Amino acid sequence: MSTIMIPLIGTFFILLLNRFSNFRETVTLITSILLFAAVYKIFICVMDGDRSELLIFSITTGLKFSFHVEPLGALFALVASFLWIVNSIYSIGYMRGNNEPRQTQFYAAFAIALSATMGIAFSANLFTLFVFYEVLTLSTYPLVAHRADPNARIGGRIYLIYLIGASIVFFIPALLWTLILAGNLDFKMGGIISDVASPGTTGILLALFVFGIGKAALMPLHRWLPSAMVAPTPVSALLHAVAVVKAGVFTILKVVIYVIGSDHLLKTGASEWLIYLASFSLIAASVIALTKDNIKARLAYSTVSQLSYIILAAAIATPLALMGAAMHIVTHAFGKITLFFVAGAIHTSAHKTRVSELNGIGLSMPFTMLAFFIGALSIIGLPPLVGVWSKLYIALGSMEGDNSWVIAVLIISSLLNVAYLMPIVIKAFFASAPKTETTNPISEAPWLCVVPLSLTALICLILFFLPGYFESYLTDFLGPK
Amino acid sequence: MSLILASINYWVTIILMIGGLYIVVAHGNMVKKLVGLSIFQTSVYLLFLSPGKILGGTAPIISEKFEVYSNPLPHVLILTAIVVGVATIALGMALVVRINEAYGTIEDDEVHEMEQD
Amino acid sequence: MEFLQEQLPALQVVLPLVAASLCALFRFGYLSWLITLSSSILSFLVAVFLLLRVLEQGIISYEIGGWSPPFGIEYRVDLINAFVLLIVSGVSAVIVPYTQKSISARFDSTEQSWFYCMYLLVLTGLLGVTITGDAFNIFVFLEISSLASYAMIAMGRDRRGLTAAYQYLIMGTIGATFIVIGIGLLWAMTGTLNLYDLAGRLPEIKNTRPVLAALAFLTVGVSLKLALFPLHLWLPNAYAYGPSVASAFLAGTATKVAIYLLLRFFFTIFGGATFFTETPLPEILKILALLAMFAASIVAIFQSNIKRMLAYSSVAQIGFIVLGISYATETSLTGAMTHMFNHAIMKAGLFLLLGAIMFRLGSVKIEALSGIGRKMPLTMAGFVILGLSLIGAPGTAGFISKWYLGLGALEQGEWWILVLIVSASLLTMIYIGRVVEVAYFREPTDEVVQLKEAPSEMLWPAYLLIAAAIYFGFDTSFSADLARQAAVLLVNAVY
Amino acid sequence: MIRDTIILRVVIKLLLPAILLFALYVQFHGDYGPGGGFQAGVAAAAAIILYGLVFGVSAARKIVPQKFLFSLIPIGVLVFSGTGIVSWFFGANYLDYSPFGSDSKSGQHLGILIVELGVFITVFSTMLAIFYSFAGRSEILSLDGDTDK
Amino acid sequence: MFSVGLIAVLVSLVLAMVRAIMGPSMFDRVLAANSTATLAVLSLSLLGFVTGRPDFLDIAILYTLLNLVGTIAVLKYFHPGES
Amino acid sequence: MVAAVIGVIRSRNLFVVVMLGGIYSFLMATVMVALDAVDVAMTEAAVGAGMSTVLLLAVLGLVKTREAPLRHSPFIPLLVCFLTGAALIYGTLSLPPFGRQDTPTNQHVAPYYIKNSVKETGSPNIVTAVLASYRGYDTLGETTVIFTGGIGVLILLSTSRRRRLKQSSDEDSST
Amino acid sequence: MLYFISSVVVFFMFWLVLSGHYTLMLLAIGAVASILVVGLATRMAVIDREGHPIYLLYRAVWYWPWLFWEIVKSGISVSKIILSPTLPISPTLINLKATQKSVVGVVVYANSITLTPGTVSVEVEDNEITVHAITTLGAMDLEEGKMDRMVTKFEGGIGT
Amino acid sequence: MAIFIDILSWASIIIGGVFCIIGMIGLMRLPDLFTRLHGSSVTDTLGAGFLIFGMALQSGLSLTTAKLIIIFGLILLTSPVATHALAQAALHAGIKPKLTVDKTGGHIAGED
Ligand code: NA
Ligand code: NA
Repeated sequence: MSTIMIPLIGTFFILLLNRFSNFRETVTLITSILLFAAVYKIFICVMDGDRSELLIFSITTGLKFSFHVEPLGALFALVASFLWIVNSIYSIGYMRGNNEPRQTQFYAAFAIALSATMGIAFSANLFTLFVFYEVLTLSTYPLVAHRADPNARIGGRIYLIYLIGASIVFFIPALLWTLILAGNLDFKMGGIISDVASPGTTGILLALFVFGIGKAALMPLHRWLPSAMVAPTPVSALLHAVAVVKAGVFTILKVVIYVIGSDHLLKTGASEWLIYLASFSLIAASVIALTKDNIKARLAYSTVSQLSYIILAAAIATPLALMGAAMHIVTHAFGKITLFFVAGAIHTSAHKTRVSELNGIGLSMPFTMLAFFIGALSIIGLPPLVGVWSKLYIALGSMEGDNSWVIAVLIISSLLNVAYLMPIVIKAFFASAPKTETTNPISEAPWLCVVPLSLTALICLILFFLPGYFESYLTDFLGPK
Repeated sequence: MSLILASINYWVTIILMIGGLYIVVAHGNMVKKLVGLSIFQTSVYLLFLSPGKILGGTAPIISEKFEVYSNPLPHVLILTAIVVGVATIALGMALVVRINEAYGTIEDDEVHEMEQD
Repeated sequence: MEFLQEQLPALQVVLPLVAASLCALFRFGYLSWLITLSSSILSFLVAVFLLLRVLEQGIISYEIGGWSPPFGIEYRVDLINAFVLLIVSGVSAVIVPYTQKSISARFDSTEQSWFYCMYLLVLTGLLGVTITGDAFNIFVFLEISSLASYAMIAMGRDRRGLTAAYQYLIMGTIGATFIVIGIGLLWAMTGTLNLYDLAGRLPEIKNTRPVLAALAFLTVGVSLKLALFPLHLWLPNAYAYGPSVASAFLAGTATKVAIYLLLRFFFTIFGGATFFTETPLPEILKILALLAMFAASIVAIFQSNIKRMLAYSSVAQIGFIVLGISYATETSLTGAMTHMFNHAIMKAGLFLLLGAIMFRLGSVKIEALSGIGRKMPLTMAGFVILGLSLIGAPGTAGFISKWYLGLGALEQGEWWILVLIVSASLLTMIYIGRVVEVAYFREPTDEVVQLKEAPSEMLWPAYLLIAAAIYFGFDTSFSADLARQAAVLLVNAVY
Repeated sequence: MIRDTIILRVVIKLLLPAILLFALYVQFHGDYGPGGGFQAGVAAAAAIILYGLVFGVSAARKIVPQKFLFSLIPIGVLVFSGTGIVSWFFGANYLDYSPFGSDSKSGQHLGILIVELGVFITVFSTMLAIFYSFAGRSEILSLDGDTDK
Repeated sequence: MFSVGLIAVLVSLVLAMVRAIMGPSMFDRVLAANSTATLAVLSLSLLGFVTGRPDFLDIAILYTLLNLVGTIAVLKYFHPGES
Repeated sequence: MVAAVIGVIRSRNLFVVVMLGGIYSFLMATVMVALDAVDVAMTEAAVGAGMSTVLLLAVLGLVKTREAPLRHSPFIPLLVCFLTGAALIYGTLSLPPFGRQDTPTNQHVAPYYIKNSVKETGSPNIVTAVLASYRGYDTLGETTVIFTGGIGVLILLSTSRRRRLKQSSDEDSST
Repeated sequence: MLYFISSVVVFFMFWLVLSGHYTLMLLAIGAVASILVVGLATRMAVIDREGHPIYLLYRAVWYWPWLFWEIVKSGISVSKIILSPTLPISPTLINLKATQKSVVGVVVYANSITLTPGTVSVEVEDNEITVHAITTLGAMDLEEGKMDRMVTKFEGGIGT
Repeated sequence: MAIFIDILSWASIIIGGVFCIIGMIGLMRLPDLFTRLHGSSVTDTLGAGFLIFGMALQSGLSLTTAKLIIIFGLILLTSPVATHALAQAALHAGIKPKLTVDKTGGHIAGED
């Protein structure tokens, strides 16, 4: 199980190197590749049933600092590490393009964030997860406030207060309560409080967890995500589309499966209220996204709504729904990162940030906009793209749990997705470019940006054809009970 | 005579304490506060000494002429308390002198105002 | 060697006392520093050996002057005061190497030796109060440490240090006199001054009026020394305008000994569960603690002088500890004592770092610090880590103690207290955040631009504390577990 | 305020040695009557202070120089704590005077005497040092001429 | 027998105290303080005789000396301006 | 004695306060003799009347001797005093009766001292015996207190004048 | 040197009178103390002809009783004045010539004046003393110089 | 013989007490500072004298008597000095005594 340690050590190694060398980009790349390889090895072991655990040390009876490997964690780590490679390439291009200040601090924080993500993926109990969860928040804070101008500071401040605040005010009490109820905080299939907690307590506990994990950006607590858009695009891309928010929903999934136990939820129906809230958050976020003219803001709200899909599936808690949720983590990751890369590319080459300015940009930036089109389709969930499967499974899952009205919600939201994504595509390709642009034509983004976004778009396409592969991987551990 | 002495003692202790404390809390002059502080401390001495006194007993110095002696323990404690009190007051006085040189006044309120700017 | 083992309790206090006298005798700056350094380290070692002996043999009783208690004065060391001795002497041993640089820069040779003399006398006083088993002896040694700290604060660079010292003297003396009144009433009712002889005699006269009044006077007196919320007015100025070394040392030790006194009186002498919990005192303390946690934190947020901010933060953290005491259960007491331990480390470290900034920049106003994150990276990095520990972020010592305090509250089913604890930590995050934001996310002013990093001899002691703050976040065998054993002793009023 | 009248000078010269002797009497008769280190220390200091008041602080400083006085303050405490350390050498607990003499009673008696001497030294030197600081300061200020006297 | 003398002295003490508190000028108070001191010494001695421990005269001696020190200190440091 | 305290409260001329302080501490010494506390009386007379009067006067030589009139309302101080006083009255009311030998105060530790002090320490004055030997450590602490106070005063007052002048310029102005 | 020895003797006597217990150790301490004190006093230039007027002692035997008698007489007269309802006082200020040769003599004279109730020596300069008397009559008596002669005689004329 | 001494000491103590009170009454009744000086000297000399004499009689030829004599000697030495210093200080502070007759013609010793 030393493989678990490699990524963490690797990350810290980057931290040191970054400080001194000026070829830090290449170092970041090498480390990300190394990390991906290590995680891939774990992924393979997990495939053939390896569930070993590694205890670092225990503070007192209830608190242990330990890791273990399970399919969901491995999957999440795999996606995160893969996208880190892609993002590293992209950020080299972006950073060079916009000559952002203090890049060493940027990459160092990035590396720590990734090691924290690994920590979250592989933590064996709520306490270890909580530690890395906090480290992730703290390491991403300098990234958000990277530009050090006033609104970057305000954005950073809101980011910190929401996340740390939510985790302190709700997460810690939830931890404490669980510890008292269950005597320990370890993840165990089928939950550790299933026999101890009454429906009422389970409901409140779930609420504490859901609101405690600010990173899942559930509706009332979502404000930090759009305001964090002040950060440079590679930051918003990787962290907000992949690592940070995914860590949030990943944690919720872990809590639902390993702490409270999906069967227990079904039996007690304690997550009924969450279904309604998630659905509302789903639709409301999409509507707001519609109104947003700034590309990154629109994508941000789109993320909020997509995350609610996963929370919704978790709330439904039927095996199929949970499988859908896990799959949606992957599909949304690839889809949304492509869109963010495109937004970044547009910003680098065309210095445009608003949707209304995008008329005819497709002509001058064909590849970028094509990738945008593919990504958008995957988010919406149309057939040739992988997004469709995850939404399908969530729909099947909802039927399984006899709240089939959820399907209607899914359809409405998909329509809304179309409403706020497709106009951009149409405007880019079919509207004529405004006069001023003919004088200084917009060139395509640097290849360093275009290649990664095309790659991620391509993956959305490829994964579409491997649903069976997904299914077999997840079923053996989720498996219909 | 003894009964009066008994109640007087405790009442005097209480009056002295309230008087001393009042001076410290109410008055602004730093020197006055220190004097009040020493009076407040003196009230404690009576609190310790009165229970120690035995009517008909004499001072705790052994001599053939007497057998009944008052309790020597409070005397030891109060001797220490007096000395500690003076050390504190002396230090307080030194502080007052330095404050007077630094601020030109030893009135609480005036010093407070000067500290605001 | 065996003889020396027996004499450890006396050695603990005599060592710094003799050292202080030598400093005042020779009045040569560097020599005094050497004397202070060696005696601090030695007294720390003595504390360690004492702790080991207590763990081995249980409670040690030492008769001073060879007279058996209650006729002579007795030193009695059990797990509780061994633990506090460790904190006090540990923090002092760490701070001494730090002092050389800043003190020699400001004072001439005689004044330096007098400063070290005062430093050692505060140490002597605090150790004396912690280790003694005699009520009046507590008062005497409390006055030694108080007088020495008044003098030390008055040596601050800023003239406001004088008024701060004066206010501290007035309130401190009133506090001490209240304590004496308390002791007097107890003596008048029992005739003895030995704490444990007293504890044996109290149950029969438990709810007579003088005993209750004594409890009240003692509590108010110690709260004054402790700067518990309504009686904390002297602390902010004292820590802000005194020399940074003094603030670091006092913040790390003085309030802790006052807390020890509360614990000792409430649990060991007044019988904890049998008496203390029956009086309305726990409720009052809980309210005061919560007030302290919130009011002080809020005020801290609006401070422009960071040292004052940390001073208010101390008042708030003391609120946390007293909250733990007010529950009087094993877990909450463990939380209180662990927080005492952790807070000593954190706050001493923070003040040392501020001292380094003061040494370089000459000011600790929050605006003056903009952009300092890059110019003094190690100092500010240390500040962030300790700030996190103060908030109670996981992976630091602060988390452990807040965890136990929270657990303690929850065990009593008072989950709303948990929410208060948690939101108070949130307030802590805000004022720490303010500093971090100014330090890292603002353009450096021209003074800050040509700043150099703090000198190494000021940094490594601070980093020793920072390492401790992190280490005790993970391995709590010395902090929380010891505290737990001590808490067991307290709850069952074992002596 | 007082002009240096001859009456004061003559009488003080007469009284000073008497006060000092009385102070020493009080010091060594602590065992048999009221008195001891503290009272004697204050009395002796009062004598020198009287001399200082009448003949001026600088004159008093010639009698008991400031530097010497500052060293005296810790010496008293060292005498006292030293006695305790001596008990260690005799293998007894701290401040146990019993082994000092042939039998424990004479040992205690001697111990008490030495300890009281330590107290006398510190009390005397501290009280005098405090007087020097306060009185000395008013003279420095008056030399500066910035006080209204 | 001595108690009679003691009472007489105490009466005079009270009278002296009145002057001490009322005394218009500063000097009246110093005078009253001096008289109080002498009377005090006498009362101490008488008290010693009343309680049968006449060997406590040391306190009286000490007090006489200190009173002189005090009086001279007052006169030395007194600012005429603000009497 | 109570009259003296009231005089101190009322009068604004600090000299008067000092004079009354002297008389007050002497009367306290007399009361102490009445309570058989002979050593204490001597100390109070020596320290209270002698030293603090001289020190106070030395200070008045340096400081303005008029007290400024009272500014803020005396309500809070009265409240504080009232509460403390009430607590003290509550506490002292049922203390053991005055002057009786059979109270625990005088039965528990004191008899041992009275019986054995001459035998064990050879000093007829029990107070000196207890002070120097039985509770010798308290006296060591007390001597250390004087030592601390003394050095504290020296730190403040006898430091070189350079420091004194620098002290007056406010820290913030000299960044 | 003579003064040194005589003072030591006088102070040792003083010690004996004070100390009630004559054990060997205390006597030894007494002797040491006296020498110490006198040593310090000489350092203070206090022990000299003026500071230690031992030579006056044998003449004091007859001067002091006379002075007591004077004090009693004038004390009674002042008491009468104080007790009488009309308070017959006639405060007078006069200057007197002091015929004493040595400073100690003048001091004895001034003190004797102050000691006797009814008259107070208010100011002393070399040989001139300003006296405040409660009654003009008292001032007149003083002016006769009876006391001045007595003191000069007491002084024994060997003054330096 | 013993009775005679008792009566004598009784008498002198009473006389002493009376003189003390007279002195203090003087302190109260006399109009200005300088006249009050005389009142206080009555107490200091006669009052103290007789009281101490009475006490000395009671303790006979013993150490206590010696101490009593020392105390009386001290009083006789310190009281006039203090009174004189006080009078002189008052004079210099500008407090004019109320005089019916002033033979000094405004010239105080030492001022030319
Ligand atoms: Na006359
Ligand atoms: Na006269």
